[in-house]
Order: sequence, then structure tokens, then C-alpha cells
Amino acid sequence: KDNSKSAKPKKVAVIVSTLNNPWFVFLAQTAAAQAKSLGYETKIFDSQNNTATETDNFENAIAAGYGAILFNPTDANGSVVNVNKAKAAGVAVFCMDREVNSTTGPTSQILSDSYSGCVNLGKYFVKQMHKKGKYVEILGIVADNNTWNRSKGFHSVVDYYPGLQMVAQQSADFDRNKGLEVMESILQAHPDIDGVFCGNDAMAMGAYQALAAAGKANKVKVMGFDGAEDAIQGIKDGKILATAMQFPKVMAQTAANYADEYFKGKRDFPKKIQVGVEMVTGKNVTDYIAYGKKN
Amino acid sequence: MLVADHITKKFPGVIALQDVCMELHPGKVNAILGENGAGKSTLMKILSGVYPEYEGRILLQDTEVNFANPREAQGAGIGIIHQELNLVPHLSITENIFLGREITNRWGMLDGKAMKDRTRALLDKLKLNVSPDTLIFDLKVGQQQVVEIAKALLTDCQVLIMDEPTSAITESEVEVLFGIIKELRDENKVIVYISHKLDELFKIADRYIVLRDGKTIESGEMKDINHDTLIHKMVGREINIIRNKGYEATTEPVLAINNINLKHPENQKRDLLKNVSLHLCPGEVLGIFGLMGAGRTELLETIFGLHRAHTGSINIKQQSTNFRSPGEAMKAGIALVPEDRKKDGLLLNLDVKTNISITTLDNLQSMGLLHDGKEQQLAKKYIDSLKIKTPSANQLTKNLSGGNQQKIVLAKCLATQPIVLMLDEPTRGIDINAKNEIYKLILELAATGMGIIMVSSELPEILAISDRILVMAEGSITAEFKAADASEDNILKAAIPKNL
Amino acid sequence: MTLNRQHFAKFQSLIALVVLCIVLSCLSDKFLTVDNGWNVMRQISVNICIAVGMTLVVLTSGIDLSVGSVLALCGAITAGLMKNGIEVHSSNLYIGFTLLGAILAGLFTGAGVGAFNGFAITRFKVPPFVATLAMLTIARGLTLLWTQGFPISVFGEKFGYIGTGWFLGIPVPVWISAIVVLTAVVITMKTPLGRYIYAIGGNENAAKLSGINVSKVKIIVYSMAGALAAVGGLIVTSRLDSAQPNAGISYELDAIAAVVIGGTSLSGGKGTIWGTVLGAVIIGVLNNGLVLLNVSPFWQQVVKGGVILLAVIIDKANSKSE
Amino acid sequence: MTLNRQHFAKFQSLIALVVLCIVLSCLSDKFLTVDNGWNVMRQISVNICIAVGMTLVVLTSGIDLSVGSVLALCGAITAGLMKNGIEVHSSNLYIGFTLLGAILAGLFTGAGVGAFNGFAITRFKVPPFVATLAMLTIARGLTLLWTQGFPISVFGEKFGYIGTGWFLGIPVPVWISAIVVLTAVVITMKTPLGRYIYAIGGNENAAKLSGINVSKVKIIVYSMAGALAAVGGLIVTSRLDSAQPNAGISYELDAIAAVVIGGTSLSGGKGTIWGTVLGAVIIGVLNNGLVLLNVSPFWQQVVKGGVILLAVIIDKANSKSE
Ligand SMILES: Nc1ncnc2c1ncn2[C@@H]1O[C@H](COP(=O)(O)OP(=O)(O)OP(=O)(O)O)[C@@H](O)[C@H]1O
Ligand SMILES: Nc1ncnc2c1ncn2[C@@H]1O[C@H](COP(=O)(O)OP(=O)(O)OP(=O)(O)O)[C@@H](O)[C@H]1O
Ligand SMILES: [Mg+2]
Ligand SMILES: [Mg+2]
Repeated sequence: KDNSKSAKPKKVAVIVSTLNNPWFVFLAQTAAAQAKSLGYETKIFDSQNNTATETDNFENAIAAGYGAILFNPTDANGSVVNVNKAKAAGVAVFCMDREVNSTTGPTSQILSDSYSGCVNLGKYFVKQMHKKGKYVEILGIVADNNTWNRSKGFHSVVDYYPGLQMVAQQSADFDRNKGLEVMESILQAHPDIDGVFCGNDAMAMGAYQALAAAGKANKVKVMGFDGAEDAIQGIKDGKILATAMQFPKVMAQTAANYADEYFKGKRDFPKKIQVGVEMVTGKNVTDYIAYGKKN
Repeated sequence: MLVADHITKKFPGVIALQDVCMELHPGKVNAILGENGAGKSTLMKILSGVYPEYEGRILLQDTEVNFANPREAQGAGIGIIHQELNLVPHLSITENIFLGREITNRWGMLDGKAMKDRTRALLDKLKLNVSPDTLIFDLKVGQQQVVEIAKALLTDCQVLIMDEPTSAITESEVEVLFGIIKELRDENKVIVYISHKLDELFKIADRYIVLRDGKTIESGEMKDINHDTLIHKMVGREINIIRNKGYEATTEPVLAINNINLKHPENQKRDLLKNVSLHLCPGEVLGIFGLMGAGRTELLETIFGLHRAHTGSINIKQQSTNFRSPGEAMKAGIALVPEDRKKDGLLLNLDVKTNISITTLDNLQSMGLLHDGKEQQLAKKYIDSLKIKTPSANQLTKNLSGGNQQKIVLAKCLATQPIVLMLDEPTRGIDINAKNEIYKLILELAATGMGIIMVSSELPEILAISDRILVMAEGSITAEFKAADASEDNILKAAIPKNL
Repeated sequence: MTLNRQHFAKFQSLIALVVLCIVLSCLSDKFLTVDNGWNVMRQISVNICIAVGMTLVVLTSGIDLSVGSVLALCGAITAGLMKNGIEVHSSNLYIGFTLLGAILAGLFTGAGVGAFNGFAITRFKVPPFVATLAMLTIARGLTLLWTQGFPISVFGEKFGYIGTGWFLGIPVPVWISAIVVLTAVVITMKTPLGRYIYAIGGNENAAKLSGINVSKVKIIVYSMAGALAAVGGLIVTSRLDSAQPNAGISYELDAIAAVVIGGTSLSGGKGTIWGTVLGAVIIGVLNNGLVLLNVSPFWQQVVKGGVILLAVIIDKANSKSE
Repeated sequence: MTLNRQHFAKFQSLIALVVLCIVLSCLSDKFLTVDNGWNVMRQISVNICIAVGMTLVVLTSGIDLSVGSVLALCGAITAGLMKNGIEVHSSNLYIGFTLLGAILAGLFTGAGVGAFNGFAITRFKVPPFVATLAMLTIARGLTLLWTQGFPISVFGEKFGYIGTGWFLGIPVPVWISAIVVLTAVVITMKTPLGRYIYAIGGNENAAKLSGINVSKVKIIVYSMAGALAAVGGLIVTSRLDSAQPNAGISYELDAIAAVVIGGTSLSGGKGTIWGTVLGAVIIGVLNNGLVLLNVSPFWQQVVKGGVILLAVIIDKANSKSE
């Protein structure tokens, strides 16, 4: 087998869009851990949400002789060149969580579909709000296309219900403190809101704290996205209405395993696997832990 | 030729000029005299386009002109050497001299060689033998002033204004400069010459114009007036120049230094000080004379704890000391009035009060907080005793004229109640009256038992007020005289570097 | 720093602020309410703490770019110690921390990092911009190492009081920032240290020749800036009941903006704490106003930049000090 | 700027670089390879373009914090025009853009924004730090408005050549940065403009009194900085075959780091383009090396900051100019 042939262990790179957000830290570290446990030398590259940095990471990874890349792209289109560059250099790329718009580039893509996840959240939101009321949307980093995938998914449902009126749409940069401050200010303008949809759990927690401080916690329904530890706990405590659980662990491990099989010679990988995004609510929260299912 | 007609210039808080009228004649050296703050520089800055806003008219060859900026003035053929040095520290002499009027070749590229040659020629003409590539940063105040002169001489202008061009240079260079001025005068140029050194004026000037408190007092031919009446017109009252009555040092020396050696900070082969030894008694005024670059400033700075690399011993009241910082030196009772008041002496953007009190804040606080009353008192005390001309203790020091700024530096040194006071060129750019006041002060302080070291490049003042005179050349002491046996020429002889 | 000059600096930025407030209260009736007032005050309290430290640094003609990262680091350290204490597995040693202990640890870290900045700047003559730029990266890295990239959460009521509590009808963070401001005002206006700070910024040579121990003063000043960043870190952490590894990113820019809008000159020696406070208020009011008016996030940045520019221009137009 | 001074500045940062390279090539056999060499060169080309502009600005004792945002804005504008041209629906007007047209539009935008900075700084006496800080926000906002927050992608081979092509065995971006550098060297060393830049930074008052039109020079310099940021934007966009709305964030810091490591004094009047180039190389080599050595991303930040600090300290230690 390949492994035995070369004295040095094959090297697997993990290139992640950012480490400034625990969700991605978890994704990257799980992937790295899995690959290591399979006997590969691994290293995590941080693209700092910057596709140009990502390009540098790819070039450096290729130069450093990595055989496979477990890849979390910064941008569906911008990252294509990078993937192709790797392919040209004979390095297999396995995308995690986020898609790149190329059928040929990546050996396989293990994706979680934020969009459809938010569609479900949207449906649940509508149900919980009884199709009417005022709500606020708190966006992530507005320059990040993930922000918009989530927002679009949500609106693709909610916008069909004229009873539901979005009174404010503001950005809090996926940051908990900003989420808190933005919510505080919004509450001044709209004390009478009934719901808040947040682009991620950190902002949801921040928004909740603002509501709690204003004594509106129990009147206003807060939704997040990610399935972070705080949010799961928050749902248990009835602070958060719901969040969308992605499965970074599953994605990361699958990707790492694929890389292993790839080195062992396998070539026919499914082009795309969708890892379902599950909605976590008060009812099913007990089945979940941070970033995954109990097992 | 050039006429100022009822010029008035106001600054916040001060009226610098009040309808001043004057005529500047071609082919003559027009001297402008006045005390510090009389308005000389302000007037010149107006003539050279630095201050575009003013009341009144300026006529150049009978046509009214109003310069929006220095460039226009230059274009109209008015060149000026400003009182403050205006050079770019990290550019070379050549680069400074040609700044704004570079020579370029046909591709618009700088023609370094041509410029360097012109510069070398100018420097030779001014007898300043340093490479044209030397950075201004590495030049001493005096050398920089020569560069300023060279800069003004580069373009041949109809009017050449010199605002205290000799404040930092010594007799020899002054002679050179005068030679050049005479040439220009014979080419029928208008020369405006501002200086506080009256004897210079009598040497070089043809006409005089006296300003006092921003008003024109009188103008006329230099030959029709004598020294004392001129002073009288400037000051508005009689003053008689102080002389030291002579005094014999008897007591134990308060300061004694032995075999101080100091190498150049960056180039160890160069000695700044070579086994310098001296002693100073309480109540004694020790004058140190030397030509530019003789090492006097380094000597004072070394005593003041600014050059830790020196060898040799410094004893104060028989106790050997080794200051690691000026702070320690000041605690030990030593004070230094630095050579360049703007660069090392003053917080120009802060007010007079703050500048005076900065050295003694510890004595001005109660329970860790500054006591405003005490501070005001301190400031007032020195403003009165040194006759500092300022609207209030809260005036920004940058708005005061040179002489008054110097007094503030003196004040902040005296505030520490030193036992040894070192003055480096204390009367540079200061008018006759202020000078006189400072002499008087020095002698009064000496009388109280303070030991005083005065570095100066002006022989008359050295001779006037020192009890004892040391002469330095090339970093070592070449001669010592009692005031009695000192004379201009035996001092100068000792001051000329041997290997020249 | 005569009083008149101080009032004057105040006066300048006041114009900008008043204009802004009038405009906003015309556009939104929600703006001029007591609640919203407290809101803004609470939200700017962190920036005020940082900006006050920044002012001291800038007055010495320095700058501190590391405050944002230091804020994150100190917040994380306090949180970490409070939650887990220190465990050394090898020699299975465990040190628990009281609330106070953890808080002090955080503050000392801040002061320590600041002192390091000051040391690099004075001892090795590294330009402040570079020294603190390097520290910006280093401190962020240390934060990530300490937290492993995950937020540290849940410390309970007592600690939460710092960020969310009220005292005598005024939010605790506002009290904190008020104390910080008053102390700084006293220091700058009434103590030798303050004088030395202005003197060094005005003319370092002259300061040195006046017997001031320049290095010492600078190190003190940078330590203060670090400690104040740590205070900011405490407030943020306590408000969120969680220490975020990515907290405080680009806070240094807000702080500097506040300082400069407040009329402090970046070349040092000129400026006042009051000015900075007003600068911070202007920025806070602006952020709050833009959200109240639900301005699109895209436009917000344009408007914000524009207003900052405008504020300074007004300021200059009225400033006689030039 | 006599030559000796120039060589000298080079010499200082060279030490730091050489040390770094030796260390790295001892630690990793992958480091000293031709491929990796081109890698580093290609990666730093953008920073070099920006840093050269920054050097000119800093030499006038100014600073330009807006370059990162300007890079994003210009990249986005070129991309947008190339892809969609300009459509005015109301008067259903459509203007298409050739590749060249779009590129020029991008460059002019950059120069324009820069000129605006210069104008605010000279005409309204806004401190450079503030003016460009405001522009940092504004330009970012404009980028978001223009892209609506979405990347603009796919322009095909021709444009891609700028960022990914090779010419005479050397990557095109390297050619571009080389041209930029050489032009800048000539300007600073050989033209009156360059002389004025140094003079203004060294002593603005003296420059004025020497009849130099300071405002004009400054506006030119800031325009250059803007245009060079735009060049960087082109390279980035072309490399990615896509214009990212969040491109260039915090690039200004890398550029400034390069400038200062290169021995240019932030107080202006002292420094060289060559120095900056070496500064950029040091940073590039460092980023590259840390990856080759498989340092954990958290540690990387710590190390990076540390090395920058060290580089400057070494630099100072050898600098005779203090
Ligand atoms: N920029 C300024 N702002 C305010 N006041 C000023 C300014 N420049 C000068 N003054 C004031 O104007 C008066 C004239 O100053 P000026 O420098 O012309 O005197 P001067 O005759 O040159 O004195 P010196 O002989 O010391 O140079 C002084 O009272 C000075 O305080
Ligand atoms: N920082 C420095 N850099 C370079 N050369 C210096 C420096 N300081 C002093 N020198 C040189 O050391 C020598 C002594 O300078 P110093 O200023 O002590 O002479 P001085 O007698 O005080 O002359 P001046 O009348 O100009 O004050 C001079 O040749 C001067 O050029
Ligand atoms: Mg004068
Ligand atoms: Mg001297």
C-alpha cells in the first residue's frame, strides 16, 4: 500500500476559513485529530476569512508537500482557483461544510446546507409566531456570503407571511458583544418586537442577554444558528427558541476518512454529500450536545 | 527700492507691528535694530511672504506687492535668512541648499553632480570645510547657520534679508560673511541686516532703522550716530553696560573635574573631550571661550550627566559623583541652560508657567496634587525678577520673542536653586538690554555664592563678566587666564585649533 | 494645560456632538429618551476606558495598537482563572481563584503587557507603532492559546454585576468609566506625572534636560493603557457572561478615533481627557443612532466614516490652536 | 538621499532577513527551493505594491490606513465593470467595459480616493491618521454597496493572467511589483518630487519656506498610495478570479509593518523604498516559514509578532542614525 511505500507518513493539511469563531475551530481540530488518529501528519491553516490568504495557504501547503487537503472554503467562487491549483499539483481536496462551485476541482465535498437549514428554522419560526408579529434579523459579517445564505434561506419562507413584519435588519458581525449592543439599541426603537432571528448562536446569546436585561426575555423568541454549547444550554433553559445544528464533527471525520481512503488508493468518491442540518428545539434538545448528537 | 508703508500686524494677544514705515535703499546695508520682541522678525516675515495677512502696503520698485507665500517673494527677488534655522535635518547640505530649486537634466532627473559642485563652491566661499554630502543633522548650530547663509546666496536676489545671521557663528566666519555682504552691496543689492551685536553693525551697516515695541522710532545714516545714542533709541532710556568688578576665588572649589575624556558617540576614533580638568569656586564666574566645535557644549553636557560614556572624575563639594541622568545632576545642585533653547530648553506649545515650574514640580505639590497657587507664585516671581515680557503666565512660550524665551529657560534652571549654574551661549540672539539684564543677573547670582560657568563665543561678554577664562580648542583646554591678564588676541590665539 | 485651554478643547468637539444629537432627535423620537441615554452610556463605557488610556499614550506622542487584543487576553484570563483556576497536571497542583483574585490577575496581566510595550519602546527604541503592533498579534495569539479558540462561559451573578448591574440608579459600567475618567483628569491636570506626560509629548529633549525620567514615565503610561484595556475586558466579559477569544478586534481604532475627534494631537503634548470622552460619546451616539434609524449595514460604514471626518473638520475649523 | 545612506538602510534590515532565512533553511529542507522562492515572491507582491505607496506617505510623515479598503473597492469596481458594465435602468442606458477600460477605472478610483485623502489632509488640516481611518470605513462601505456583500466572480483567462500568469519564467505579479518598486526608487532618489517628499517629512516648515507647494506634493503622494492599493486590488482579484467584498482587511498593518521593519521612520523624512521591500520580504518569508515549520496557527501569531519586534530591535541596534 501507499503508506508502507514511503517512509515518512503522508501529510494532511486542514485549511479552514477562520479560527476566530469556535465553530470553525471545532471543525478544524476534529478534522486534524481524526487524520492524526489515522496516522497522518497534520497541520491547520487559518485563512482568516480572506480568500487571498487562503491562496497563500494552498501554495504553502502544496510547497510543503501535503498530499491531501481537508478544506473549509472562504468563498464558493473565490476558492475555486485554489482547489484547481491543488488538483493540478496532484493534491486531493475534500471540502467541508461550505461548497465550492466546481464539480471537477474537489475530490469530494461534504457539505452542510446552511440555506435549507435556515428554511427549516424559518418554517418553525412562522409556526411559533403564529404567522404574525414584528421581528428583527441580526446578520453576521455582511461581507461574508455565509451570512447571506442563512438570511436568504430564512426569508425564502418568512417573507410569504405578510403578518410577519421585519422592523429592523442589522449586522453584528457574528460577534456576541455586538449582538448585545445592537439588540439594546433596537429595543429602544422597537420595544414591542416578538421575535429575533440571528445569523449565529453567539449573536443569539448576545441578543438574549439584551432582552433579559430589558425584561423582555420571555416575550421575545430568539433563534440562532450553529448548535454552539451556549445555545444548546440556552435552549435547555428555555432562553433560546431554536437553533440549527450542523454536524462539524461528522463532516470533519468523514473528510478525514475519505482522505485516508484516497491515500489507500480509492478514487471514486461521491462528488457531494449533504450532511443534514437538524433543527434543535426545546423538544429534542436533550438528544444533542455542542456541535453534535449525543451518542 | 523696497518700502514698507504703515504696516500693522496683530497676533492673538499681541500687536507685533503698529503702522511701521521704512525705506530700504539699494547699494546699502540697512540695519534694523530693536529689543527682543520689537517686531523685527515679524516685519521681515511679512516682507518675505511668510505672513500674507497684514494691514498696510509693501512697495517693490514703486509697485505694490502682496506675497501669498514665500515662493512668490523669492520670485520677486527677495531672499531671506530666517532667525530660526529652517533646514531639513536628514537631508544633506547640498539637498538643503537646492531645496525647491533643484537642477534637473533634460529628463527631469536630478543632476546631483552639478548641484554638489555649486554647493562646494558656495561652502568654499564661506570657508566651511565639510563635505556637501554631510547631513544637517550632524552639523552644529553654527555650521548650520553657515548653510542657511549659503542657501540664501544661491540665487542672486535683489533684496537679501538677514535676520541675526551671526547669532551662532564666531568672529572668523563673521568676517567672511561681511566680505560677501560688501560684494553684494557693491552689486547695488538691497541688504537688510538684523543683529543684536552693535559693534558688528557699526562695522558693516550704512543705514539704521530702529524699532521699539512694534513702532518705527527713527532711521538714518549709521555714520551720524554713536553707540550709546543708538542703544538709547532702542531701549528708550539710558543703560550702562555691567562690568565684573573682579573677585578672587578663595574658598574650596564647589565643582572640580579631572581628566575627563569623551569619545564621539558614533565614531570612537573621534575625541570630543581630551583630558579636560577644571575647578569652580562658589561665587566665581568661569568663562569658557572657544570656536565652533571646540567641545564646550559636550563639556557642559558631560558634567550634567548626559554622556555616561566619559572617563575621569567629577567632584561636587569634594564628593565624587557619577550622574547617570540630568535628574541626578539637578538633585546634586547643578543646572544647565542649554545652547539651543528651542530644541533643548522649552516646551514651546505649553505656557510660560508650565515651562518655569517643570523642574520643581515636587516642591509645588501638596498631598500629591499640584498646588496652583504656589505654581502661579513661582512663575510670577521669575516673570518679575527676570523682566520676562509676556502678556501673562499663561501665554504659550512659542509666541514669545527669542530674548524672552531665553529668560524662561534661565528661570526654570534657577527654580531648582542650583549651586552650580552652567550657561551655554546664554545671550545668543538676545538684545543688548536683555543681555545686560542677564549679565547683571549672573553677577548677582555669583554674589550669592553660586558657582557659574558661562560658555560663549562672544569675546566682549566673556571679558566683561568672567573672573577667570578657560579657552578650549578641539576638545581640550588650551589656556587659562585671570580676567585681568586676558585680552582679545591672546584668547583668540589659544582658541585657534593647532592642526589648521 | 491651563483650564481655559481645556474648556476650549471640550467646546470644539461639543459642537460636533450637539449637531449630531439635534439631527438624530429630529429623525427619531426614540433617540432622546432616558433609557436610550443609559444604553449609549453603557455601550461606550468600554471604549471610554480604552480611549482614556490611549489618550495618555498619545499625549506622550506614542500610540497603543495592542489594546484590543489585550482586552481579549485579560478578559479570557480572568474568566479562565475564575472557572478553572490553574491546574498543573504533571505535579497535580491546583490553584483556585476567588472572584477578586481572578479580576486582579486580569488587571495585572494588562498592566504587565503594557509595561512590556513601554519597555520595548524606551529600552530598545522600538517605535510605539511597531512595538504595539507586534503586541497586537502576540496578545491575540496568547488569547487563542489560553482559550484554545473557544469562549469561556458562565460565572454567575456576582461577576455579572460588573457589566450588567445598577448602582444608585446608574449602570455599574458607567460608574466604572466615570471613575476612570475622573482619575485620569486629576492625573493629567493636577499631578506632576500628568505634567511630565504633556512635557514629554511637547518636547522630549527639553523634558529630559529638565530632569524628567522619560523612560519611567512612558513605561507607567503604557502600563496604565494596558490596565485600562483590562478593565474594558472585565466589563465586556461580565456583560456577556462569557469571554470571547475574538473580543476587542479593531477596538484600538475606535479608541484612537475617540482620542482624535476629542482634539488630541497625535504628535503629542496637546489634548485633554474631556475631549476624548466627548469623542467617545460622539462615536457611541452615532452607532446607536444608525441602528435606531435602521440604516442599512452597508450605508452605516459610509455614514460613520463621513461623520468622523466631518467631526474633525468642524473641530479644526473652530480650533484656534492652529 | 545620498546612496550610502540608502545602502545603509538596506544593510540594517538585511541582517534580520539573513538571520531569518538561515534559521528557516536549517529547520526545513522545503524552504530553500526555487518553487517556494516564487511562492513567497508572488505572495508578497501585493503587500509590496501597498507598502511602497505607504512608504511615500510615511516619508511625508503621514500615514494611510485606508489602503486595505481601497484595495477591496478598486478590485470590486474593476470586477463589476468587467462583468456587468454600468446599467442605468431608469434611462435604460448600458455601458460595457473592455478589460483595459475596467482596469483603468479601478486604478483611477484608487487614485481618486487617495487624492480625496490628500485633500482632506491638506485643505482641512485633518490629521492623516484620522482622514484615512475615516476612509477605511467609507471605502469598505462603498465596496459592500457596490457588491451588495457578494463576491463578483469569473472573468476568464485574459484577466487571470495578471495574477497567475508567468512571463519570461517569472510570475506576472512579481514583474508588476518589480516595476512598481523601481519606479518608486527612481522617484524618491532621482526626481525633485522625491526630494520634496523627504523635505516635507523632515521639516515641513522649512519645505514651505523653501517655496515648495506642500499641499500639492501631499495630494500627489496620497493619490499614488491609492493607485498602488488599486494595483494590489487588481492582482488579488485576478489571482482569485473573483473580487471579495472583505478583501484586504487589515492589509494596512502588514504594509506599515513592512515600512517600519524596513527602517523608515514613522515621523517621516527618513527611509528608503529598498528598506520597505526587505521589510515586506521578511514578513513574507516569515509567514511562509511558519507554515513550512508546521507551527500551530495560534502560536504563529505569537511568533510573528515576536519576530517583527526582534527585527526592529536588531535594526535599531545596528542603526547609527540615532
Ligand atoms: N506667531 C506668533 N504668535 C503670537 N505672537 C507672536 C508670534 N510671533 C511673534 N509674536 C510676538 O510679536 C512680537 C514681535 O516678535 P518678533 O519675533 O518680531 O520680535 P523680534 O524683534 O524678532 O525679537 P528678537 O530680537 O528676539 O528676534 C513679540 O512680542 C512676539 O511675542
Ligand atoms: N550629536 C553629534 N553628532 C555629531 N557630531 C557632534 C555631535 N555633538 C557634537 N558633535 C561634534 O563634537 C564637537 C564639539 O561640539 P560642541 O557643540 O561641544 O562644540 P561647541 O564648542 O559647543 O561649539 P558650538 O559653539 O557649536 O556649541 C564638534 O565638532 C561637533 O561637530
Ligand atoms: Mg527676531
Ligand atoms: Mg556649544
